[in-house]
Amino acid sequence: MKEGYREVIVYSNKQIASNIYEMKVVSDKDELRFEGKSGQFYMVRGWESLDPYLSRPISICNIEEDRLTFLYEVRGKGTHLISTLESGHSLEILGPLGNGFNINIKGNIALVSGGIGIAPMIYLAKSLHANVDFYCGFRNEIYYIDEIEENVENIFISTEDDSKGYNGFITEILKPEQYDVIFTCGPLPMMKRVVEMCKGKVRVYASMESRIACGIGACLGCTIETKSGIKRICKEGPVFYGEEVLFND
Amino acid sequence: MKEGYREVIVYSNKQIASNIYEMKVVSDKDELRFEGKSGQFYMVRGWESLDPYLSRPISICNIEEDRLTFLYEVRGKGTHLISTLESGHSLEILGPLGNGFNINIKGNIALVSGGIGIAPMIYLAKSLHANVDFYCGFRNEIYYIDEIEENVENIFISTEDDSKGYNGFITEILKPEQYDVIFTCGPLPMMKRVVEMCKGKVRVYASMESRIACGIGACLGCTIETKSGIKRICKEGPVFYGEEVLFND
Amino acid sequence: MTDLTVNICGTDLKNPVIAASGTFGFGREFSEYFSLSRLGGISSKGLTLNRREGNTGIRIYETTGGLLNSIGLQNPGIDEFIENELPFMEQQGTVIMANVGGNTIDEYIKAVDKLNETNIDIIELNISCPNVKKGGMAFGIKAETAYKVVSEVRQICKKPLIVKLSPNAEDIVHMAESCVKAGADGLSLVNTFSGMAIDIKSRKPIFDNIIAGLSGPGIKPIALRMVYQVSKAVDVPILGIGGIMDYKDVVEFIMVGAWAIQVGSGNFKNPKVTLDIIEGLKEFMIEEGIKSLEEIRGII
Amino acid sequence: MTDLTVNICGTDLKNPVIAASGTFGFGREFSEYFSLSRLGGISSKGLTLNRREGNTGIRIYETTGGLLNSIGLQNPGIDEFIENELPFMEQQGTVIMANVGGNTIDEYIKAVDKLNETNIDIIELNISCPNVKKGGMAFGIKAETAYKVVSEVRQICKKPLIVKLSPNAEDIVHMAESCVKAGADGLSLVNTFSGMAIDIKSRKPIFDNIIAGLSGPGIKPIALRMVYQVSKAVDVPILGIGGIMDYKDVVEFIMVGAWAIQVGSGNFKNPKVTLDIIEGLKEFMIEEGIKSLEEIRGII
Ligand SMILES: Cc1cc2nc3c(=O)[nH]c(=O)nc-3n(C[C@H](O)[C@H](O)[C@H](O)COP(=O)(O)OP(=O)(O)OC[C@H]3O[C@@H](n4cnc5c(N)ncnc54)[C@H](O)[C@@H]3O)c2cc1C
Ligand SMILES: Cc1cc2nc3c(=O)[nH]c(=O)nc-3n(C[C@H](O)[C@H](O)[C@H](O)COP(=O)(O)OP(=O)(O)OC[C@H]3O[C@@H](n4cnc5c(N)ncnc54)[C@H](O)[C@@H]3O)c2cc1C
Ligand SMILES: Cc1cc2nc3c(=O)[nH]c(=O)nc-3n(C[C@H](O)[C@H](O)[C@H](O)COP(=O)(O)O)c2cc1C
Ligand SMILES: Cc1cc2nc3c(=O)[nH]c(=O)nc-3n(C[C@H](O)[C@H](O)[C@H](O)COP(=O)(O)O)c2cc1C
Ligand code: FES
Ligand code: FES
Repeated sequence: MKEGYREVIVYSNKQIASNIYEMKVVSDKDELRFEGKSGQFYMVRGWESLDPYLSRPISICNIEEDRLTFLYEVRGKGTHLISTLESGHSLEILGPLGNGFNINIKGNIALVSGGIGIAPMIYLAKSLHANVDFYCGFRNEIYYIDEIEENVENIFISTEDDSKGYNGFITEILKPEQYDVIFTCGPLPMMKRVVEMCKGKVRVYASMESRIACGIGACLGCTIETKSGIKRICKEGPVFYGEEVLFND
Repeated sequence: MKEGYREVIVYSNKQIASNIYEMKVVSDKDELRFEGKSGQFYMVRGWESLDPYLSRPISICNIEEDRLTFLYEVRGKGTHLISTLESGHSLEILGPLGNGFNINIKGNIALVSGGIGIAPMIYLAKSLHANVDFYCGFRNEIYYIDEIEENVENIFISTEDDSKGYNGFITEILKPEQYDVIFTCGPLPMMKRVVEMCKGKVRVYASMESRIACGIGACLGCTIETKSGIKRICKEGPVFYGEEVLFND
Repeated sequence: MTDLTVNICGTDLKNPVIAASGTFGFGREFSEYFSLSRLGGISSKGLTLNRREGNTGIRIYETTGGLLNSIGLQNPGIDEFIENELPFMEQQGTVIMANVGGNTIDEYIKAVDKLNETNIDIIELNISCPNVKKGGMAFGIKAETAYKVVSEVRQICKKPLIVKLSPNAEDIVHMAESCVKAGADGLSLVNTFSGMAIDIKSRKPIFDNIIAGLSGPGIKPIALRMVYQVSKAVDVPILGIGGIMDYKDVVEFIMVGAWAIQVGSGNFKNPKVTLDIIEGLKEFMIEEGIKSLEEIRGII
Repeated sequence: MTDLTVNICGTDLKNPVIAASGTFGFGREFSEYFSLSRLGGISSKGLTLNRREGNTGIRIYETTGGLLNSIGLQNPGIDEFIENELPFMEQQGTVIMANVGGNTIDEYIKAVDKLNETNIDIIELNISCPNVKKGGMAFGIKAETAYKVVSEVRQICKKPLIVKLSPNAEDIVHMAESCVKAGADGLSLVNTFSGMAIDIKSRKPIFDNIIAGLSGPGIKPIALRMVYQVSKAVDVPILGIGGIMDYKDVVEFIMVGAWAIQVGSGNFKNPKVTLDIIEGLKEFMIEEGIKSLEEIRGII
């Protein structure tokens, strides 16, 4: 049997860029360690009230021994509330959920992230045993690059305001033909572009987003359309084979 | 113009008995001091969400220079959330609201409280310039007596489990005829009894409770019946002339 | 220039934000917090021909995302209103709506007749208060009954007549159409939803009246849907009501067809919420380059 | 001894806590978290004769105190259900309700006919899903239309037949009475309330279908009121649904007349919420000296 929501303790929760926070949580029970593969996520609830009603899905950014790291962007009410949690406070999490990335892949691999899509890439880079290049696009401020450095060969950065690295979108400097497999996570238009660029050339795995209610596959609220039918982000995903996904606009 | 909700900072918030907390708040703006008479209250909101929807009314327990004290019992969701606020955190308050006690009364005065009804009595005892005896009933645990000592002549305590003072209800040891005026705050049955005991003998002022929505007199949600018609707890009250109140069961 | 004004049934409102009936008294208490002249308008506490004491027992009960109320139309009666409250309201520099309730058609007519002779801008006919036994409720459920009371009131009413609809109506669209056919110059919706709560320890209903009225943000999605459907069906100005807490809610209501809106339970969370809403709305319009409310009204 | 059992239309339930249709799939996902044998029952995801893909666009949108959904009855169709899902459900040791939706009476009849031949305990006829264009909705609003579909289904249905009512019905009591007259062995209420939401930046409705279904604790007071009114009017078992989050909510529903209850959106907040509810209910009954649910059922 899987555990339901479990209480964990905030070890640290700090702002690392504007609107971007890193939270590490530890278990309150010694025996319990965190499980999960890169690409999987937890439902996070850091408030007692019924507003917000739903918990928020956050990817595993890293797992070190007994410590689970979330990297998240404050977008609305839920993530704002999470950002106010101080060390020592408790919160509830459910997971790990979803399928996660296939980390047994070998060869030359590129990870392509946009903005907060960098979150699952940290643990992915650490989990892969292959040659990994990391492409990360930011709007302006760059963050969390240090955390990934030791696990990848090359890092390519882009910003949209020319503040660092290439000036433009990250997809403009990605060379798909150099890689056997590409993993991507970021805004939908970016992932769509990556899939298009790689079509027929390189296998792409994309971590998709959708509004999550139950998080466990029961409500059919988080579906996306794929070539082989309707799929649940939270169960069959969030990671999908890129060419399968029907990117609607 | 009155101020609306203002942000204040938790200076301290500590449990002083089971379910009983004392919170002191300070203003975030130096110029702003706290106003209010004993018997008045503030609407307190210590959460950002819409659940609980309404703020909670809490009496002024004390005002010292730039510090406002609330003494409160955790009863449900709202007071529980208030009890979780740590030093340095901010909360919103609206007030002072209501009429408050008439502190210009002279002569021999008794304050009669039951349980958390002690809250407004602290500031009342401090504000009165008269001979004050304090009668306070508790179920079992007694609390906060020290805070009132220096401002009263005699303290009479009762508990229902014989743990301290008189064993029984506080009304059983109250001698109305010794006083010119009695102020009371506590459970409805207690206040009703005090009014009955004093009928035709001693003037009683009772601080009434009701469910508060707006807190400022607009919604007519907090009314009680009196001999001179329906009155709003939050506006004409919470303090009423005891014989005026129609204590319904 | 960003223009927040709106004309409702011939009356110009500075902005589309009106304080909802029963949540704002006659404005007195709020006037201590801000100048009421900043509001688009105020709808008075529900008035009946004769003074009413209101309901006994608990009157307010919090629920998730809102509250139940069972005030029971406590009010001083029309005469006393005209004598003691209206003069104050008239000095506030905002549009005054008199919200009128009643148990019988005759009561409505007598009340409106008295208001005809005042400086009130608009009459808001409350056919929907769910708290009065055999009261307003009866008129607000069936379109035929509503038609009757509205058309009779229409005949003697010398003021613009807005009818306030109940979400408990059998068919909100049919109800709206009937009221307009009966002569309503505008519609406001929604009033509170019939709801209840139980004290499980005492095994009794919370309210003496058993059933009470639900309001607050929890009902907003339903209210919004009703305004949407009604605005597609009728051509008169609509005042959207139900769970409005901030300017975003207001924009939603306007986009589904409301001309103006009313803020009810929101006033309990924060007595100055209407000001925040007006400011927020203005900023939103500037940011989005919206010159007037008409541009976005009913674009859904 | 505290007895949580309840007999619904001839079927014994261990306790009155049933997982609501559409919020629990076919139980598979939850069976990873606890043994489904602990539940009173499970109502399956809404089934239609043929497979349905469901709605496009956003399907879930959070609101204050609840959520709007526009799943659109995505389901594998009756045949695939019987083949792939039912065998799993049958092994769980709990009562199985098949929730059946449809666009036409014929579809309902064909679907129920297929279910007649299975081991399903109870059929729950969903005449209320507001998400399917020209779909279930039509049957759930007017009592006469509901009467027709229920009586036709009744004729061929070999299982206990529970009809699930929509809170959007014109007159919930009349609707309930009509369904019972048409042969319903029980009623479940409520389904979701028609509601909507707008994306004010894109100026578009959140949902492709514009209107979606509101559920969650925010609607509880209304659902409770409806169960109260209906339980006074009919004599069949009633399953109370709407915003149930904890055992206290359950007790409220039972006190107004529900025989059992269903938990919907609560499952999203916590997949094990039904277990907490069952435990809480048991403790409450012990504390209050309540021996069986009958003692408190409908005491309001
Ligand atoms: C599998 C999965 C993993 C995720 N991992 C991470 C992560 O590691 N770090 C991280 O920062 N975020 C992650 N997210 C996104 C994160 O869950 C959302 O940002 C968060 O739920 C927003 O909640 P909120 O209350 O802050 O914002 P809300 O107040 O709910 O919304 C703020 C704004 O965002 C929009 N919005 C909300 N949810 C979505 C959505 N699902 N799709 C599109 N728009 C939406 C709203 O319409 C609104 O405009 C993940 C999402 C999924 C599905
Ligand atoms: C003018 C005024 C001054 C007050 N001053 C103080 C004070 O100084 N210290 C203090 O501890 N408390 C004070 N109270 C009481 C306090 O406001 C309530 O205990 C608090 O609002 C309960 O909120 P909650 O969310 O914790 O409980 P809830 O979850 O709202 O309720 C918990 C339980 O208490 C019951 N309840 C809630 N409100 C009331 C009510 N008004 N009357 C009767 N039963 C109720 C509920 O039905 C429930 O059973 C005051 C009340 C008023 C009206
Ligand atoms: C305490 C209270 C009293 C109310 N009294 C009246 C009234 O007298 N007349 C009326 O038409 N509506 C009355 N209403 C309904 C409100 O005007 C409004 O229609 C309803 O509350 C929905 O809006 P909201 O969700 O913003 O509160 C009252 C509402 C509340 C909460
Ligand atoms: C995501 C979702 C899907 C639903 N699907 C169905 C369905 O297929 N058939 C049905 O009868 N009810 C369906 N419902 C309604 C629920 O069964 C329940 O009646 C409603 O949500 C109210 O209960 P709640 O407030 O506990 O959620 C669905 C509800 C939700 C939230
Ligand atoms: S969120 Fe419920 S199925 Fe994915
Ligand atoms: S709480 Fe609104 S009038 Fe007192």
